[in-house]
Amino acid sequence: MTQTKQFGPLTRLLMNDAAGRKLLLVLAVMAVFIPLSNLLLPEGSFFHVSTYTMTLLGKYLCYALLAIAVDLIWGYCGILSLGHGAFFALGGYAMGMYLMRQIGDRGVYGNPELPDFMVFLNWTELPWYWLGFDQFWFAMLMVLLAPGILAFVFGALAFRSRVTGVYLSIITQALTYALLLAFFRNDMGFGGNNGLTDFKDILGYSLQSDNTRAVLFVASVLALILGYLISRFIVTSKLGRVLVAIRDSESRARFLGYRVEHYKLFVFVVSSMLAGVAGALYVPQVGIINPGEFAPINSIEIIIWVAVGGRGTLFGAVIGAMLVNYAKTYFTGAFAELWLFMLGGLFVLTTLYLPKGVVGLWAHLKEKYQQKKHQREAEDNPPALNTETQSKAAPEQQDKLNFVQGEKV
Amino acid sequence: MSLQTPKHIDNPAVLYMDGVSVSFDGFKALNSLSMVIAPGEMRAIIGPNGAGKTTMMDVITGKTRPDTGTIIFTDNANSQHDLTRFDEADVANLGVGRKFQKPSVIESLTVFENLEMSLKGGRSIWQALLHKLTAEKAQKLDDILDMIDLADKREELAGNLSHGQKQWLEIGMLLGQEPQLLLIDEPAAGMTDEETMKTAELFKRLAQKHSLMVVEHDMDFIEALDCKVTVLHEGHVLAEGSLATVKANPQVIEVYLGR
Amino acid sequence: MLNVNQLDVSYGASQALYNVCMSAEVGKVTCVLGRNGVGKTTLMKALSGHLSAGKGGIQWQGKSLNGIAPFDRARQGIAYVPQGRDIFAQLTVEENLQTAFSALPKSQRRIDPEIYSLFPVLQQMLKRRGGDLSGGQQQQLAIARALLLKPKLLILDEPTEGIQPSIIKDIGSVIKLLRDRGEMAIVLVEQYLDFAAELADEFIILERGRVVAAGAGSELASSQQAKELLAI
Amino acid sequence: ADTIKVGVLHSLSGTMAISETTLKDTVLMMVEEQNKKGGLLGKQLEAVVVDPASNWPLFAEKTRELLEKDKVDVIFGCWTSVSRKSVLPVVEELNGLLFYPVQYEGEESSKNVFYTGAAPNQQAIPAVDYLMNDVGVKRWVLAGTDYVYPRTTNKILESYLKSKGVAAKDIMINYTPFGHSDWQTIVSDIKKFGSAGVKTAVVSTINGDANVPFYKELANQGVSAEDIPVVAFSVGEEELSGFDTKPLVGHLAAWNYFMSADGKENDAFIKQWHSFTKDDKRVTNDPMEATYIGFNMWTKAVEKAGTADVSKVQDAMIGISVPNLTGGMAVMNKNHHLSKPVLIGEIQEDGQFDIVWQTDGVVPGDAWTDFLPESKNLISDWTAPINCGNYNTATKTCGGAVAAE
Amino acid sequence: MFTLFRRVFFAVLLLSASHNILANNADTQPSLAELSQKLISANYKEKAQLAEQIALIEDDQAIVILQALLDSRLYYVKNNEQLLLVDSSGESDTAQDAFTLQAVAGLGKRDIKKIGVNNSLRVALRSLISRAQISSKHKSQRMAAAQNLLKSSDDIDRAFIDQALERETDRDVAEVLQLVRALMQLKSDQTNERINGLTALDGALYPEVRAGLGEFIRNFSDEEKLSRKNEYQLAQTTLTDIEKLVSINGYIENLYFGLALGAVLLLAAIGLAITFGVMGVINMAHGEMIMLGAYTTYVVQLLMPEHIGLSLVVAVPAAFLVSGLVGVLIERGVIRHLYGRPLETLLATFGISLILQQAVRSIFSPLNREVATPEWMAGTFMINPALELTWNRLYIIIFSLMVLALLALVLKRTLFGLQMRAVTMNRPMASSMGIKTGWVDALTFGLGSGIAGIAGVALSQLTNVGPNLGQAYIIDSFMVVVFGGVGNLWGTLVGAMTLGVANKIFEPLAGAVLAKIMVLVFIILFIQKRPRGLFALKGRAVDNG
Ligand SMILES: Nc1ncnc2c1ncn2[C@@H]1O[C@H](COP(=O)(O)OP(=O)(O)OP(=O)(O)O)[C@@H](O)[C@H]1O
Ligand SMILES: Nc1ncnc2c1ncn2[C@@H]1O[C@H](COP(=O)(O)OP(=O)(O)OP(=O)(O)O)[C@@H](O)[C@H]1O
Ligand SMILES: NC(N)=O
Ligand SMILES: [Mg+2]
Ligand SMILES: [Mg+2]
Repeated sequence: MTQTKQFGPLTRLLMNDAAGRKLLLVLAVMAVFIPLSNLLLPEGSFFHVSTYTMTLLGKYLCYALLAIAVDLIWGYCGILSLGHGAFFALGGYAMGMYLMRQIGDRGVYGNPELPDFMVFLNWTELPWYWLGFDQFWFAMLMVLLAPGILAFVFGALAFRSRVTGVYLSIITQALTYALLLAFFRNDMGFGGNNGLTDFKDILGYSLQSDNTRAVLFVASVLALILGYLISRFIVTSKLGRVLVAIRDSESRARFLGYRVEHYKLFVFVVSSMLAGVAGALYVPQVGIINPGEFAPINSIEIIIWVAVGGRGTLFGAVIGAMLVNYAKTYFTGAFAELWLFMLGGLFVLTTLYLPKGVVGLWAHLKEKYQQKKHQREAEDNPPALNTETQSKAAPEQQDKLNFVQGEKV
Repeated sequence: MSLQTPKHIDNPAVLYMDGVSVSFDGFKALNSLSMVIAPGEMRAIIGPNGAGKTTMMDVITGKTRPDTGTIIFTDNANSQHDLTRFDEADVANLGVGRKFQKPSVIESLTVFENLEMSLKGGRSIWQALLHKLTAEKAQKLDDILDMIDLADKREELAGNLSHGQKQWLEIGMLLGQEPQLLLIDEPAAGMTDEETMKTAELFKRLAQKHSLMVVEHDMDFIEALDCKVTVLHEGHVLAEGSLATVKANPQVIEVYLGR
Repeated sequence: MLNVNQLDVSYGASQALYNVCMSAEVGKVTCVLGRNGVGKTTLMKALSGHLSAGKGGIQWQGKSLNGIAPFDRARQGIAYVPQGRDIFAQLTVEENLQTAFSALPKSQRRIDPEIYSLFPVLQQMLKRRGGDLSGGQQQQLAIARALLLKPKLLILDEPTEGIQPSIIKDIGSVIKLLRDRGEMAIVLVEQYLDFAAELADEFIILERGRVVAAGAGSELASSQQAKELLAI
Repeated sequence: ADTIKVGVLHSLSGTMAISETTLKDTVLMMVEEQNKKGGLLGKQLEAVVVDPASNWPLFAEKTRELLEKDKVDVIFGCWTSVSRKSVLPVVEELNGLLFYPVQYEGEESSKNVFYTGAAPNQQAIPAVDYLMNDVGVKRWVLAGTDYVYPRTTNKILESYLKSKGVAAKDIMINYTPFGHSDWQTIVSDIKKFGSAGVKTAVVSTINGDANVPFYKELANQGVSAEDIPVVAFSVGEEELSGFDTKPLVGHLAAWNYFMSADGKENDAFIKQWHSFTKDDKRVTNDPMEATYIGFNMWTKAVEKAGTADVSKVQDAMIGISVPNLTGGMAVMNKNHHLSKPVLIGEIQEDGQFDIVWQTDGVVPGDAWTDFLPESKNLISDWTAPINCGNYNTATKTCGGAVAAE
Repeated sequence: MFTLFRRVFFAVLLLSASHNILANNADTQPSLAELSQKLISANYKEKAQLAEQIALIEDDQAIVILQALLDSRLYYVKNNEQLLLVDSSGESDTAQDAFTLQAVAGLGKRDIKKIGVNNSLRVALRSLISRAQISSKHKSQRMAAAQNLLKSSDDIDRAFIDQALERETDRDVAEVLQLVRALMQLKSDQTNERINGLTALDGALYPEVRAGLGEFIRNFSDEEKLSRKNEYQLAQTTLTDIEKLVSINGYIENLYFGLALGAVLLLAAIGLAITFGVMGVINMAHGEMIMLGAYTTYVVQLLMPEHIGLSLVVAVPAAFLVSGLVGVLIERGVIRHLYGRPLETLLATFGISLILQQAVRSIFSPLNREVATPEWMAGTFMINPALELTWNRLYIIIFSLMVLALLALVLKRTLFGLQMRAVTMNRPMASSMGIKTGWVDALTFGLGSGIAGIAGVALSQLTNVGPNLGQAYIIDSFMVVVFGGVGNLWGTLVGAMTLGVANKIFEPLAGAVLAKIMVLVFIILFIQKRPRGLFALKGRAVDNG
């Protein structure tokens, strides 16, 4: 966050973002190499990437985009949303509804108009909110609008009423929880607990073909890159600094004349849309969307990814999402019965030893090294590492969401 | 945004306060307070601890809603606004800037970014998103940095400043904001005598273009400001006039200055 | 007797104090002066235990304070009035005062009414929450709270900040009184030269984290060097 | 490969671990035993255990992992219907083989799945018949967790009850969220509904964690089986082992297996289970039997086909029969569902069920229920010439995409 | 007298059993032993008939055998069909001969078999036994018997009731018997009998009365409604009066349910009101602390299986210690490194929560554990026949309030409470006031965790004791604390009760699922009105922290 202001809005994006440049490079390489190797190289080849791996990576990429969305509001603006899974799920449902409509008369009951679960519930016509979802463009629009509008209405209410801190967190959680229960209900018309599944094809291409999967993978990479750039654009602008100001001291920002609620609403809506896009790309790759995605615990996990990666660095959010989910995939396969110990341990150790998350590791090591050097110069009296010193030394890592006492002026 | 029912004041004051009262759980922090600040005026406010000075600023800036009373602000375009209806951001955008008693800067932004954020204009989302620092603005920031003696801390996080440095930074932010009316709560606290004088000089220069309301307990500083002084006590005005007159007022001596 | 020997203190990688030496005797007021950002508060935090000494040592009554936590220092009679007051915002005034009981034996756990004669406003506001007080009232509370610890070393970081003139005078007399009782060493950070000059028995002046001048209090008022060092 | 790989896809953590962990152990026990017998086709069996963690999309991911990465020959797994629905497209795409051991709502038949749990006609309908005919129940409470299995089952039951002349006012339907724990109002309502002087029973499709608080509340409010019996489809010995059954004696459950059933096979199975778990208090239950049957059928089919190749085994499966643990033989039908006996048991103080009623012979599982208009005409038949999971006998067409490719 | 009475009664009863396949020649009454022996091979229908015959036998042992049959304690030896009484544990070494009551040794578990009963048989047995008990010495048995008669007023002889009433000395029991008689009177063909019956039923809240009245009214044909207008109207007003009373009782009951639910929420949340509300730790492991308390209850019961009644009393301090100690360990090991970084406590405690869940799964198995309900907590107490409140909920309401009061006392009235609050408000300054911050932090977290453990004891009485227990309560707990206003114990109390009652108000209107959704929406909207919870702290103290 230094010396960026001399540059125009576009050039500044990747200046001072060595990590981000590397990340984008890796993503770009992945976007080219992985699909090609999957499609062209023979299965035995060392460089062959299996469809399993590609699909898995695609899923991680969606999670990474979701993590960016959360980091944008949490890391930069201090809005701890414990309900962001809701926006992800809504995007997913919008996509899922499109995919359902694509099934046409190939459902088990062979009804050309109605998805199977509706036939089964004796519904005779498509409910109004399903209209239009047979059109791809409309569904894509809804991928953005459904989460966006919900975020707008919810955010406008909450931010105008100055609901902050943990109060906001908890009502976002209440929101996703309420949606979870609502979507469970068969009467809602979204397939109840089973959700939407058994998709056949997208834009006429079979979802089971490797080509389609490769395209979806590339789309996920592109979405992540785009999401990263958009977020980067926001946080490196002056708006980004206003967000940090709001995170640090909301009322100070107000006294400077910034309409805090507008700023919050803006990032909240942008973030919800990013989450929606992530959800939309996720659904065709995993093949199912169901109310489980609304579960509060899922939203908490997103926060965990960001925290593990390093809150307040977009790049860290990506790393965190990838790392935690890879760990989960690996542990649940390799240590099916003990993996919770490992994942739990990973989280605890991260907080203890990597206060700024995985991406903070480097900076941390550097600082440690300098302290060591310093100490060696100081010869004796090693300083007792006390927490006060640590937190004083790096106020930016102190959380300004001071839960008990409200925010500071 | 002008006032609905213009209660016209002949000699437009920048700030017109009449009968403002605030109470907290029955305790009257402001008690029918009235005061008028003229354009370009500098006004010093003194008064015992707990007299209601800070509360008064809270009321003007929209942080606290008064129980009764009117507060009318006349902007440069000569339109009048009833401040009791606006929130903090609105009041700030109308042209009222404030420095807090307890230094408050944005700790995880650098000194430079703090100042940049305070610069006048560009408060809307789109402006913030597409904001570009012009050479002119950059120059202005550099000037301010020099003035507040923090040029060498330009890239330092504001949270890492000492108490006094934060005070200075906050004054700098006020300068960047260029408000029409400045409310300054205890600027000299924690400054050396020299710095105190320097601050007084600075304010006097500002007073030509802006209106200022300065709260202090440091009598030397008040003296250096050389302006009309209002003494608050128990939420209303106890005395008003030149420093010499109020200093001679036995009540002021009794409750404030001591013998 | 407090002795500070070649003390270095850093914030992470940046060093704020270099090789600071000073001492404070019981029955005397030692003033620490210097412009903004020279390291006065840093030094006080090191004395009270909130920052750890990088190099060098602090000794109190012959024993090293290195590695001793603030609460143990408080129990050894070191009381601290920080810059910025740090009162407990949501405790009532009375409860704020009662926190001092933690460092006292059971028999001494009561609020000495003397405190109220010094700061009458506190008695009026016993049930009000500390955070609701005005700035100056909070400062008075912070001083009162420290005095209740019955300290042998009193560390005051700009105690007059934000306090009305009449009470500053009172505080001045209290400090004198405490000094004259001869039971207490007092370290006072002050920017207000007149006030410091009136009270100081000894003084040091800091400049960019180093001690650049020291001497007896009586010299302070007239010292040209002091004036220069405190100028801009 | 030098081993035959058996994938085990049951949640070992999360909300479903409570039920599914046992099934994982059952499969491991079966594998171990098979290996003791010399394996299969001369090869050892190798179990590959993964944890889908009660997370439905993760089920799909893990299935893909098992099939693509671990290249397993068969998968035993899933409990909830939604997990099965999540897995289904993957096993179909990659032509895997899934054995699903839990009672479910029906309305499905996949070429790649063998359903060894009960279809509604093998559990719900017989239970209602029993209550109607033998107990004289005239008023019904259908209480369930709000999701697809209970909704579907209740829909079928409602239609069935009405066809038997039960008036709408004598049916009370009630849904609760997953993990519902405050049952005061509902139990009190049931009590009121049942105090109209007409014999009333509760048909419970309440699932999982909600059951313990439900039964505790029944006990506390003194709803005894003599007044208002509750017949459950998701409460077995394992669930009962989690609470004090003394106040619940006489409430019912309908299953295809009870641990208390007499018989040599059952005794042997229980013994084997006790020695495998090194705990002679461990209970057995119906989904375990379904796993047992499925596993035995699979080994038999592999032997018959002479290979573990999925397509060959699929064909060989149909018509295979293995002993039930309750006596008699289970047969795999053309619709990939079993023919099994239906049993009704009453809860005893010791947490076991006393079998109070059972069907004369076996009941063939019906994939598509006859009691709903949409599926009345559908059948499933995975043999030539039909070779279809949802064949419409009226239009003589194979609907949908489950059609043989 | 007693036996004579019984004979009369059962003789009447026997007449109604029209054909009896097992009946011996009416003159030669089979002996108790003979009849009992037949139970072994009889099916359920036959067992019912046998039981009726056994009940006729003038031998106190007959009732003992019927009772044993009802309680599933009647066994037989597989190879010689000797009838045994076994105690409720079902262990073969407690076997006695059913007739001689001599202990029978040397039997293994597999040697004996229980004589099964099913529900209908149980109904029959209970009614046989309870009818015999209408003349029992104990009031409670007579009361139960009378209530049982109410259920089956159709097949009882009028003379039997009259006699019983005559002999009854207790008013309550007599009242019930009168209702039985009144219900019979409704069936009479004499108008004034029926009118008497109707008058006697006035205000009676037993559901059987409503059912009887309902049926009585339904049986009026259209012309009877005119011809017996008075009677018809009397019946109707009697029924509406009763129904009014019942519905009032329904509201009271619902309120009680709401408070009871609130008490559960309160218990679950109080610990969090400390660790989160006071300390600011976003404690995702709070649920697991509750879980540990519940498992402690389980272990305590394992250790003292003979004293289930006492076990809960022991479990409360035990759970406090176990959860509290784990809390202290967590605080010392992890949390203390995170002060000033509240959001990271979320990450760390989430990790801890996963670890604890898995630990419990590994140690105790993933299955739910059985925690028994002590006698004194089971059942209901009847305020009136339309309003029966469950004991366990009442205890939990009282218990939760006690815990809260105790905690409030500690917080507000002790130096430790003051230190707790001071430390969380400003840790460095608290230290400078001589407060051992580390010590206070550890104890505070331990206190919050310990209280969560206590909640676990209570919850073990209501719900699953399994690895997921904590997950089921964590979200609700946070909602309660936040809804009430963070850092305010009163808020937690009122918040919990409000949410509990709100839930129970919505539930009858919309069903459990929608009710829950409505409560969540209510929370969201409420927070808009009061952005800092129900009991928000106000003023500068909050803003300026
Ligand atoms: N929220 C509140 N609740 C209760 N009392 C309050 C509250 N806010 C302010 N007060 C009281 O109102 C009075 C006025 O406070 P204010 O801060 O305005 O004084 P001040 O004149 O700025 O004093 P100082 O010179 O010490 O800064 C004080 O007595 C204070 O205790
Ligand atoms: N938390 C911190 N991290 C890094 N640097 C700091 C921190 N706090 C203070 N500093 C730096 O240390 C130096 C000394 O600060 P200190 O607060 O001791 O000054 P001071 O003499 O008390 O000044 P003042 O009179 O303004 O209170 C300053 O240059 C300041 O920028
Ligand atoms: N299939 C079930 N029980 O969900
Ligand atoms: Mg003030
Ligand atoms: Mg300082």
